[in-house]
Order: sequence, then C-alpha cells, then structure tokens
Amino acid sequence: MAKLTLIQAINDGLKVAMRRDPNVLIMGEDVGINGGVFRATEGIHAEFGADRAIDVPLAESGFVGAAMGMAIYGLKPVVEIQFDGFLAPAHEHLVNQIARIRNRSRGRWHVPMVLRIPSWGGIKALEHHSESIENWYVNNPGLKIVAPSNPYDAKGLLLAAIEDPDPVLFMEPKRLYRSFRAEVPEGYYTVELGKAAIAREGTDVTILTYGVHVHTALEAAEKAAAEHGWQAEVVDLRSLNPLDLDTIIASVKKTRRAVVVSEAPRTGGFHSELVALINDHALEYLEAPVARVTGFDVPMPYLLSEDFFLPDAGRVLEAIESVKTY
Amino acid sequence: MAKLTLIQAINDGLKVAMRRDPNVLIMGEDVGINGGVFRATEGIHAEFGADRAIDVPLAESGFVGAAMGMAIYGLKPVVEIQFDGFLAPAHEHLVNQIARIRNRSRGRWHVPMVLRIPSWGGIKALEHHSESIENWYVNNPGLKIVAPSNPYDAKGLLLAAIEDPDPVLFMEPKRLYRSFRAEVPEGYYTVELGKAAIAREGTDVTILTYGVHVHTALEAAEKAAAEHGWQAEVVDLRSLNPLDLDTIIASVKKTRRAVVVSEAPRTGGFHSELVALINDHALEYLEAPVARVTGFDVPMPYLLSEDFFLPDAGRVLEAIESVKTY
Amino acid sequence: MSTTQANALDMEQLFEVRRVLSPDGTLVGPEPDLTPDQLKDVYRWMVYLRVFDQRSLNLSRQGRMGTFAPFGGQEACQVGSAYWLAKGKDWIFPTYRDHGAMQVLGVPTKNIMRYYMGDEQGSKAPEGVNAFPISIPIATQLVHAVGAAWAAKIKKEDTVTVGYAGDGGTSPGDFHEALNFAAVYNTATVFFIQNNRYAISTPNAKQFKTKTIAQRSLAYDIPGVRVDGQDVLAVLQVMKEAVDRARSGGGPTLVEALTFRYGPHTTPDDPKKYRTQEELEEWQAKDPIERLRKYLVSKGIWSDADEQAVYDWAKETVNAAVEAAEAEPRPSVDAMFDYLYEKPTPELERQREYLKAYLAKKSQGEAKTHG
Amino acid sequence: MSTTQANALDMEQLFEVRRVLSPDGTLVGPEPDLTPDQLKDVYRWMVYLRVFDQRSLNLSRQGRMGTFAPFGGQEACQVGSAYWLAKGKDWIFPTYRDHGAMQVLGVPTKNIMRYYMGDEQGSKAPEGVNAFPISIPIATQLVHAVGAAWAAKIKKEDTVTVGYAGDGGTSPGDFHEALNFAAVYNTATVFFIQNNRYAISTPNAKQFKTKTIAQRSLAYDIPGVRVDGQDVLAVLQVMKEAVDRARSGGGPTLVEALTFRYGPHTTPDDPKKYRTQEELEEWQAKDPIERLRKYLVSKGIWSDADEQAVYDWAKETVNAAVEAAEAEPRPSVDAMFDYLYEKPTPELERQREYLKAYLAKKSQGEAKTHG
Ligand SMILES: Cc1ncc(C[n+]2csc(CCOP(=O)(O)OP(=O)(O)O)c2C)c(N)n1
Ligand SMILES: Cc1ncc(C[n+]2csc(CCOP(=O)(O)OP(=O)(O)O)c2C)c(N)n1
Ligand SMILES: [Mg+2]
Ligand SMILES: [Mg+2]
Repeated sequence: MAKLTLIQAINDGLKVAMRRDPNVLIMGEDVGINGGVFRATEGIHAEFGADRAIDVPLAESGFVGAAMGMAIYGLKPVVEIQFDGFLAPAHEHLVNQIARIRNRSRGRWHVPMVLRIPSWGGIKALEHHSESIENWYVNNPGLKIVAPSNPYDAKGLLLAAIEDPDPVLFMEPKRLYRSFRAEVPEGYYTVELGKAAIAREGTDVTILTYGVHVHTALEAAEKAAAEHGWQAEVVDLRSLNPLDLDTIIASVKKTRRAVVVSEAPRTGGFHSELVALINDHALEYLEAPVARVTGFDVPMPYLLSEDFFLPDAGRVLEAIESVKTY
Repeated sequence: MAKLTLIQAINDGLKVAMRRDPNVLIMGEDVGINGGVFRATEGIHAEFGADRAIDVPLAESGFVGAAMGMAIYGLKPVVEIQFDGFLAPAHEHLVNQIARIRNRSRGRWHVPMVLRIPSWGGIKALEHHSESIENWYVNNPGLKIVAPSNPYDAKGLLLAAIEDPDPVLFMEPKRLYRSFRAEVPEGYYTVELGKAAIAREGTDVTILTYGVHVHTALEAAEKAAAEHGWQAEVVDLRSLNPLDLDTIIASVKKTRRAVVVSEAPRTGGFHSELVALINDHALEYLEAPVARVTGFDVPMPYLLSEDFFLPDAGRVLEAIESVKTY
Repeated sequence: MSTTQANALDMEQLFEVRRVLSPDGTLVGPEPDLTPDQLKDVYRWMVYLRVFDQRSLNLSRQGRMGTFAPFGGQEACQVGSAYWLAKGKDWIFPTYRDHGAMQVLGVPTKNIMRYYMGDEQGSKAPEGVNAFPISIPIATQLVHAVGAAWAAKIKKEDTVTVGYAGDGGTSPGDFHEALNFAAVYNTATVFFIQNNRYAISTPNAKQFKTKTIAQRSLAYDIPGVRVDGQDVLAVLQVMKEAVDRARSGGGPTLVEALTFRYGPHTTPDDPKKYRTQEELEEWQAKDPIERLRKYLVSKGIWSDADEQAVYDWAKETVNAAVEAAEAEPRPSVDAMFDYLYEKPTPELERQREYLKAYLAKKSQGEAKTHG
Repeated sequence: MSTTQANALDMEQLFEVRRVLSPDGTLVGPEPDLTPDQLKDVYRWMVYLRVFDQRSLNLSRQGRMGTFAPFGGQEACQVGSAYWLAKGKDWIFPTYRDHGAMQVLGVPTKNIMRYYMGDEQGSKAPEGVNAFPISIPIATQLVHAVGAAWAAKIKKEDTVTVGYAGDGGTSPGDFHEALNFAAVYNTATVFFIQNNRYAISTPNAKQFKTKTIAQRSLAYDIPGVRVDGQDVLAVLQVMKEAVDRARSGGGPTLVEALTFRYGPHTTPDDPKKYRTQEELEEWQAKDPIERLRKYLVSKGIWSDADEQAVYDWAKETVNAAVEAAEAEPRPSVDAMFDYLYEKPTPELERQREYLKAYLAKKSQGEAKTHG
C-alpha cells in the first residue's frame, strides 16, 4: 500500500470519486490550474477539465449557494473553502438553505454536497486562517460535520461524505496535511460517517477529541503512561454529527474519567456538549469532573502567540492528572 | 410608575438613550417612518429625524458592516435586525470584524454598537422568523450577548448595552413583546450586564434559563410547588456573555439539582455549556444529572408544528421530577 | 470620453419601458404572437390568481392561515414570468410573493395554502414541477437559480431557470454574486425582478440611487430590460425573448418589471403608514387584468358571459382548494424528525422517542383532566 | 433605444484609461499640478516602498516574518491613492496588500513588519493616523469605509474615506452593498480598486465578464474611472478629483487602477503556475518607478546622485525598521486577554490565571529538564 500524507490522501480521494461518478465535481477559489492553495486539487483540472474543476469568482456566498443549486439539480459538488475563516460569508446559505432544503421540501430535494474546509491552527498562518468553525454549526441541525485525523480516514471519510446524500462539512486538519504519512489503500473505500475510532486503548481515563488534537491526545497519553503508568483511551470522534455516542459512553463507563480536547474557545464549544452528554448518560460513573482542554475565549491570536492559545500535550497531561488525582 | 409592555420599554429605552447622547442612532430595515415591523422604533423618526433613524437598503452584511464603520468613527448605532434568521448575512462582519477589532487594534478602535434581534419562537411566524441565533456566537469571543425576560430588564439592559463600549447582541424575546405589562421607571437607569437575577427563590432545584423561557420555568416552578411541594429556584441569566457564574454555582450548590431550559436545538446549545460549567464547579454537589429541556435537533418547524418543538412548562416539570426522583 | 459622459448616459432612455398595451387596453406595441386561446388562458390565470390571492389574505386575516404575502396587483408579472417555461424541465426559484408563478408552473393551490397554514408539506412541489420552495431570506434564491442552470449547462441540458426577487432583493450581496456568476459562466438564468416600488415600507429612493434596476445589467455585460409589469403582453414578450435567449446558449438576462402591490406587504402590515391613497389609485388605474380584458373585448374574443364564467370557475376552484387544505391533518410529530436527513441520526431517534413519550403522557393527563 | 443598444455601449471607450505619462516617461496627458518637491517626494515614496517590499518578502522567505503579501509593481497605486489624504482626518481601509498606502498615511514601517511577524501590536495605528487594520476577509473593509464616511456626514464633518480592494475584491456581495449604500447615502468614499489582473491564480476573465471594473459605477449612478495604475501622476490626478469631489459633498467614486504585482500573491505562492514570463515582462516594461524617474530626469530635476541617495536612504531606513521590529519582545500572555473587551470578563480572568499557572509550571519543568 502506498504511504500518503493526509493532503495526498484527500487528493487521491477526490480523483477516485470523480472517476467513479461523473456527477462529482470540485469547485472553489484557485482549485483549477493552480491546484488549490494547499495543492489538494492538484492534477484534477488536467484530468477532468474545466467543467469539473471549477475556478469560481471570489464570493463564498455565491459559490456555496450556487453549489446548492447544482446539487439539487443532480450534481455532487465538492466545494473547497480556501481557509476556515472564509466560510463566514456563506453562513446564510448554510443555515437557512442548505441545512434545511430536504426538510422543508419534505424530501423532494436534497443537497448532496461536501464543503472541504482546511481547519484549525498550528501552521502559524495569517489571521482568519486558523479557525474552529464547527461551533457555528453544531447547534444548527441539518449539516453533517466530519473531521479526519489521519490519511486513511481522510480518504475514507471523504468518499463517504461525497456518497452521502446530505450536506457535509468536511473539516481537514491543515496542520496534519504534510506532517506524516500512513498507508492508504488504492481505489474506493469508505469509512462510515458517525463511527468513532479508538485511537489508543486504555483503562484509566478517556480522552475525547477529533481532528488535529487526536495527536495531541496521543502524545499526552504516552506521557501519562511513561510518567504515571496510566493508560489513557483516546477516542477519535471522526464525526461530530452524526456522533457515535455509544462508543463515547462505553469508554467513559469503563475508565470513569474523561478529558475532552479541542482548540475551539472554551465557552460553548462542541467539547461542552461532550461534557453534557456524559452528564446525561454516565454521570454516576464519574470519579471526577470531566476536564476540558480547549482554546481560550479570545480570537485565535496572531502567529507569535499561537502557542499560548493551542492545547498541547502538556495541558492534556495536566488534565489527565487532574481527573486521576481528584 | 408606568406599566409598559416589553416592546414599549424598548421603545422608551431607545428614546431615553437618544435624548441623552447625540451619538446614539438607530438603523435597520423599516425602522424609520414605519417604526419597525414590531413598532419598536415608533416615534423615533419623528422626534430625531432621518439622520438618527435610518432606513437602510435591504442588506444585512452591508448595514451591520457600515454600522461598525460608524461605531469606530464615534457614533453608537443601535441596529435592528428585522428577525433573528436574517442576522445570518451579517455573520462574517460579526465574527471576523466586529468581534475582533478592539483586540486586533490593541484598543485603538472599538465598536460600541448594539444589535437588537427579535428572537426565538412562539408567535407562529413564517420560516426564519423564530430562530435561536445565540449559539452561532457563544463560542465566538468578542460579542456580548444579552437577553431580557421582562420590561424592566429590557429597558435597563438595553441602556447598559448602549452604554457599553463593546458590541452587544441584544436578544429580545418577541413572544413577550406584548404578552404582559410591568412597572418601568421613567428616564435613565441601567441593569448591569453580566448579573443574573433570581426570578424565583427556591431550595429544591435550580432552573437556569434566559429570555422567553424564564416564564416557562416560572410556570413549571409553580406547578412543582402545587403538585409536589418542591420549591424551584429560577435563575434568569439575563446575559450569556458575560455570564454570572457565581450566581449559577451558588444556586446549584444550594439546591444540588439543576435543570437548564432553552429552546435552541439540543446539541451544542448554550444550555450544554451550562451543564459543563456545573460539571466544572459543582459536580460533587449534584444529586442527579443536570436535565436539559431544549428544542430538538431539527430546524424550527412551520407554525402548525411549533408547539412540538418549543419547551413548555410540562416538559420542564417533567425534568424537575426527573432530577428530584433520580 | 470622460467619466462624466459615461455617467451622463440617460438610463431611462437606454432602458426604455417595453409596453404592448396601454392602460386602456389599446395596442401600443407590436401585436404579440399569441393565439386567441392563449390570450384567454393568460387572462384566466390572472383572474384565478387574483381570486386566490384575495381569498388567502382573508383566510389569513381570519386566522385560518398564518401570515400571508399577497401579490394582488402583480398578476401580470406572476403569469407572464412563468408562462413560457417548459414544465418538467425548467425551474423557478420564487420568493414568498411568487406563489402565483408557482401555480402557473404547476404547484397546486392547495400546496400554497398549506405552506401559509404552516405545513412543510406545502413546500413539496409535485414530481415534475420544478418550483423550488419559497425563499424568504432575500435574494438567496438567485444564486440557487444560477447554480441549477450551471449544472444544466455542465450536463449539456438546455434547461432554463428563473430567479425571482423584488426591488429590495437587488440590495443584498447575493444579487450581485448571482448576476456575476451567471455572466461569467453564461448560465441560462433569467433574473425576474418585480419592482413594486417598496420593500415593506422602504421606497426605491432609499434602496438604490439609480432610476432603473435594469441598468445593473451593464455591470455584468448581460442584457437588461425594463418592462411595464402591469401589461401582461409586454411581460410575456420580454420573457419569451429572455427564455429563448437563455435556452439557446445566449446566457442570462436581467428583467425589471415595473409593478405595484395593492395590498399590505404581509397580513400584519399597514401600507397606509408609508404609501398614499393616490399612489395606490394611480396604480389601480393601470390594472393588468382590466387592461387585458379591454383588449380581449376589443378583439371581440371576450364577452360578459365569459367574464362571469371565469370568475365563477375561479371562485369554485379556489373554494375547493381551501376545503382540501383545511381538511389536511396536522403534520405528525414524526414528520418533524423524518426529513432532515435521508436517515435520521441516532440522536434524532432518541429525541423523537422522548417527545412522543412526553406527548403521550401529556394527552393522557389532559384526557384525565377533561375526562 | 432597445436593450441591445444599451448593451452595445463600448465600455472601454466610455471608461477610457486615464494616463499622464507614457511608459517611457514622456507626457501624454495634462501636466500635473505638482511642485518639483512634491514630484520628488512621490518618487521617494515609491522607491522606499519597493525597497521595503523586497526586504519584507526576503524576511518572510527566511522565516524571520510570517506569510507576507508583497505589492511590488503596484507602488504607483499605493502612493497615489493615499497621497492627497488629510492626515489625522481622512481614513483608509486597506487590504493585506495596501501596507504601502498605510505607510504613506503615517503607519510606521515597523508596525507593518510586526503585523507580518505575528504581533497584534502591528495593527495598532498611532494616534492621529486613521489607517484601519488590514482586512483579510475580502471586501469587508469597503462597507466599513462607507460606514465611517456616513458617520462623518451625520456629524457634519468633511472627512473622506478610501476603501481598497483588488479585482477579486469586486466579486463578494460586500462590494455591491458598499457601493449601493455609498450611492444612496452619498457618502464621501472613494473605492480604490487595484486591478492587478489576478486574484491569486484566478484571472479577470474568470472573475467577471466585463472588460472594465469601472463600468460597475453605472449600476449605482456614481462616477467611475479607469486609470493607468503604473502611472503615478495619473493615479494622483484621478484620486485628487475623487477626493475633492467626496470632500465637497459630491459623493463616492469608483476608481479602477490597472496594475500588476510582480511577485507572488503571498510568500508561499508560485505565480509561474498561472502567469507567463512574457506577461510579467510586459508589465515590468511599464514600471511605475522607472517611468517617473525618466520624467523627473527629463524635467531636469533628478540626477544620478539623487537616485543613489534615495536608494541609500530607503535601505537604511528599512534596515532600521527591521532592527526595531526584531528587537520587540514577544507579545505577552496578558496581551492575549487584555484587549478583547474594555474590561476582561470574569471568565477571561479565570482563563488567564489558568494559562499563566500552566506556563509557569511548564517553564519550571523545562528549566528542570534543561538545567
Ligand atoms: C435577508 C432578509 N432580511 C430581511 C428580511 C425581511 N423582509 C421580508 S420581505 C422584505 C422586503 C422585501 O422587499 P422586496 O424585495 O422589494 O420584495 P416585495 O416584498 O416588495 O415583493 C424584508 C425586509 C428577509 N426576508 N430576508
Ligand atoms: C472572504 C475571503 N475569501 C477568500 C480569501 C482568500 N484570499 C486571500 S487574497 C485572495 C485573492 C484576492 O485577490 P484580489 O482581490 O484581486 O487582490 P490581490 O490579492 O490581487 O491584491 C483570496 C482568494 C479571503 N482572504 N477572504
Ligand atoms: Mg418590493
Ligand atoms: Mg488581484
């Protein structure tokens, strides 16, 4: 099997999808000849032509809205948002139209579209290039939210998202685009949306996380093992909606302690929902309050202060210690 | 003291603010001669003229963004968003600009502006007219979020919001606009942002809520008293950011049981943050998991199904029973 | 030529208002290419829609329907804009005020009524009728119209889409983005703007500075045209040109139809707050139905008996729709959970179960209390 | 006149490109109303900015600065657009590529460098300099520019605001909303659009169908003008007219400056992927600095010694700014919490405390490990 980086896995996934279904196309800013600012779409314009690798005028509301029009007409647009912060102009279409059209038309129309969103920080980019946009949408029913943490899942979840008949926000951990390689099967396969993965088994504490911070959690888990002999179980949610509640609750019931990790600002993040779900379904199992390791309630700072903001393995380790020694 | 409805209190508050500060102005769709679709701005155009009661072209991104330009120039725009769902086009300005400009300019500029947003359901309006938009912003630092539940607070919080040097989302419970009258002092007074109110004292369970559902909670509390002899304490948050954590935690520690009520969809609402905060600060006091009474993870339905969606006193009572009999 | 000269262009002259019938029904433009049967069909549609519209506004006022947006006065626009579209093929993307055009394309009257009564089922167009659900968020539907036409082009189908908006609908960014995308990708989209002079209370003068909306076409290098929106034959003619051009690969057109709504913006609105009685009467004197009737009479193809018959038929048909709409059961609890995704998520199933249990308990409780 | 005629207008002719100097520095338009000192000042600014820009791009490539957006090639636009503004009074609302204009208005070079090094302090213009922080979200700043000018008008002040955007910046809805608002409320706003032919890799032809951006002014009934953006005297002339008109109550103007960036979009970009070497050279042959230099020389007011002196001065001054910028301490943890609101919320104070405690523990731990 080929060893691919996460961005290569996405590029491969896009090509595989486009080869098997003529209705799949990609669109976005600079995704054509330029191959995308992260090179996710490299080679697609050459292989599939300008009708299926569409460079759009610079207007997210317009091209996300137009993609919805395409989707209801029967195409499957995979739209690249150049950077997370630039999803904001498309907000109205997402919340008021795309998320709702199947429901309001009682199934007459649906929107099989995927928004690929390079997400989160860690690459010391300019302002608005390192955002946690999931929380604009976790309280907004109708949009699936998927977040891979490794090349295998990235391709498999992307193919599942493209196959899915409903709109999917596909959050790509840009910090991991080129940070490591892993084996990725050739050709078509899917990873089911809504199924978490146990990234590391353990018995002493459950760490719930997704996307880029699966790796922060794994690093902290190794430290906890080395320093304290504690085995942390790392649950990679992979999908925020649908959410794999069963896996989450089973793990928490087993370890009786939980840490949630996300780099979104602390107040009102999806991590808070995870705490609430544990409250609902496993409160009496808890030996300690769930610990939250998150960003802070400030905008992502400019690059010199980025490290202040982002959760690191040290903060996760401290959280593990806090729930273990409560 | 005059007995005013909530909408009259807001109208009065606007006029009081405009009389004392020539930099305060109102703007929005149909807020001028027409006096606003809810009549919140009635009489303002006549008293203050077209320069301070501005009818804008129909473009929320434009007029919310322009209001930011006005605010940094030294005016204090109070912007009416006609209905909650129509805030969506202004999302980019709110999250990427308005929420951040003080921080990014290190205090050189700030945005003393208020967005008045008729919020939530219960009036059987058309689509997009009954939304819970707070959750687009609770995880987005930089915007204060205020939600009165009665005429006195509505005027006092509005005046405090206008005086506040930072941007405030002022969520008005449209269902309560004309539903009852209460005493409202003449002239200027403020209700401090960030201080909750105990709407009803009690010892058996804490109900945390804001805006329209303070009344649902009070109704449920009366039923709980009548049917079970339990005294529920109802905490009216009044402000989501800043949040009065001390009052919340003190109440929960006292009653050892909590119910949170909000009509936002269940997953990832601010109500989930409240559960997480109780987890952080009072977990060991809890006799039962916190119960959430919320909307469902679907868009607000059309009017014939609205009652299915909205929390009512019966559902809150059931939640009280569940935490009392756990 | 200097800037000043460019900006001194007389746009009202450049975009002269297209007209076929004068308000008294006499021919002032080229005679339209319509058979007598088509002319009568158009007339019947306008009458039907007016009867429907008035009836619906009444139902809304009586509380038998929720807030309603009447189009009375704009019937020529409603009929003329959709009349030439190929059913089962072409698409429309309407606003809350374009449920007349929706019916012309084939949406049953009952659906429109159910929509305004508050049932999502009303937004479900029958198979074969490509009328998108009403869009309330202003101008969003215009980019959807472009997207659908763009998809058709990619699929090499000669589908035409029509995006509707009002004068206020030209202000949001989506108007601009839609026209720009349509122009760049040469999509088969007709932008049909009903300029009824007000966006709720906001008059044209506070919405835009230009004397016309049609001139916005110059910003995108696409054809633009102004048409008398109270003259159905002119609207038909202009739309025929635009639809034909779109279908044959000629790209998008911006149509500005000058019109007026006689009634309130929506049920609770009071137009007297912002419009004069004179202005209303001035427009009523240009009534589109009356105008076509006079023309039909002058052509000798319309009698008083025809007139009586069409109103009788319209009232009966609308009555039947009201009855059918009111006979529909309330949407079920299940319907609230069933349609968001192809398959409800596990969390939705949990929520459904909870709500059903609660409602069952509640109705038992109520049964006890009242029983 | 019919639609066809309106749409057959020759926009390139109507919006003829304004030019004062030909690429070889000879006068082809009316001699500008600038003193020799002003002409030399303008020249010095362009040289300074080019030296600054190249140095910054190098720092970025060396990793001493983050991602940087160079404007090299667009110096005439940068200087000419801001030159006439009244410091301490007028406002500019720049993009990430307009840090040249920001400096002309009075933002210290060090600030720009700190911004791109990743310090919010760089976005804080000194008191008295009304340069808004760089806006990265495309076109958003245009509505802010309108809002500020609108406020000035309400306060009866004759402040002028300039909103900057690129060719790509004409596509978002905010462009439309800004121009429409400015037109309706007649605000003193100049929209200065640098059409450098590409939005990252996307060429004009995929951004809009029209041959000009200036013609968009017709959609708002405001003056529009095209200008040779490599001819600083033409840019100065056009901006003088626009700023004077705005200040005297004549409302907004849309200026399209035709220009080209020589370098990458930002540091990581590779323009060879989407532009040819010929195109670059074609534009370099029209270089704005060289063009003005030739004119100054031909007027006998510029010598080789002057030339040497200005480059020496520019390099030294930029060097000093680099030193000063690199000498700045890292932003503190406190700075992350201090500026979001006038007064941090209790929750922010709790978070600050937690983070400081963690960092203290961490640095102790590190001290132990490494000590
Ligand atoms: C984005 C958005 N903002 C505000 C509204 C509220 N609203 C509904 S209709 C309307 C006026 C629309 O006027 P116009 O486009 O002229 O259409 P008309 O109602 O006259 O047919 C407004 C402001 C809305 N529906 N959507
Ligand atoms: C809303 C938004 N979408 C996407 C981007 C990413 N982006 C940054 S610059 C740019 C191209 C801008 O081109 P143009 O307006 O022509 O200005 P130029 O860079 O050529 O000066 C894009 C797409 C952004 N900054 N904001
Ligand atoms: Mg209108
Ligand atoms: Mg450009």
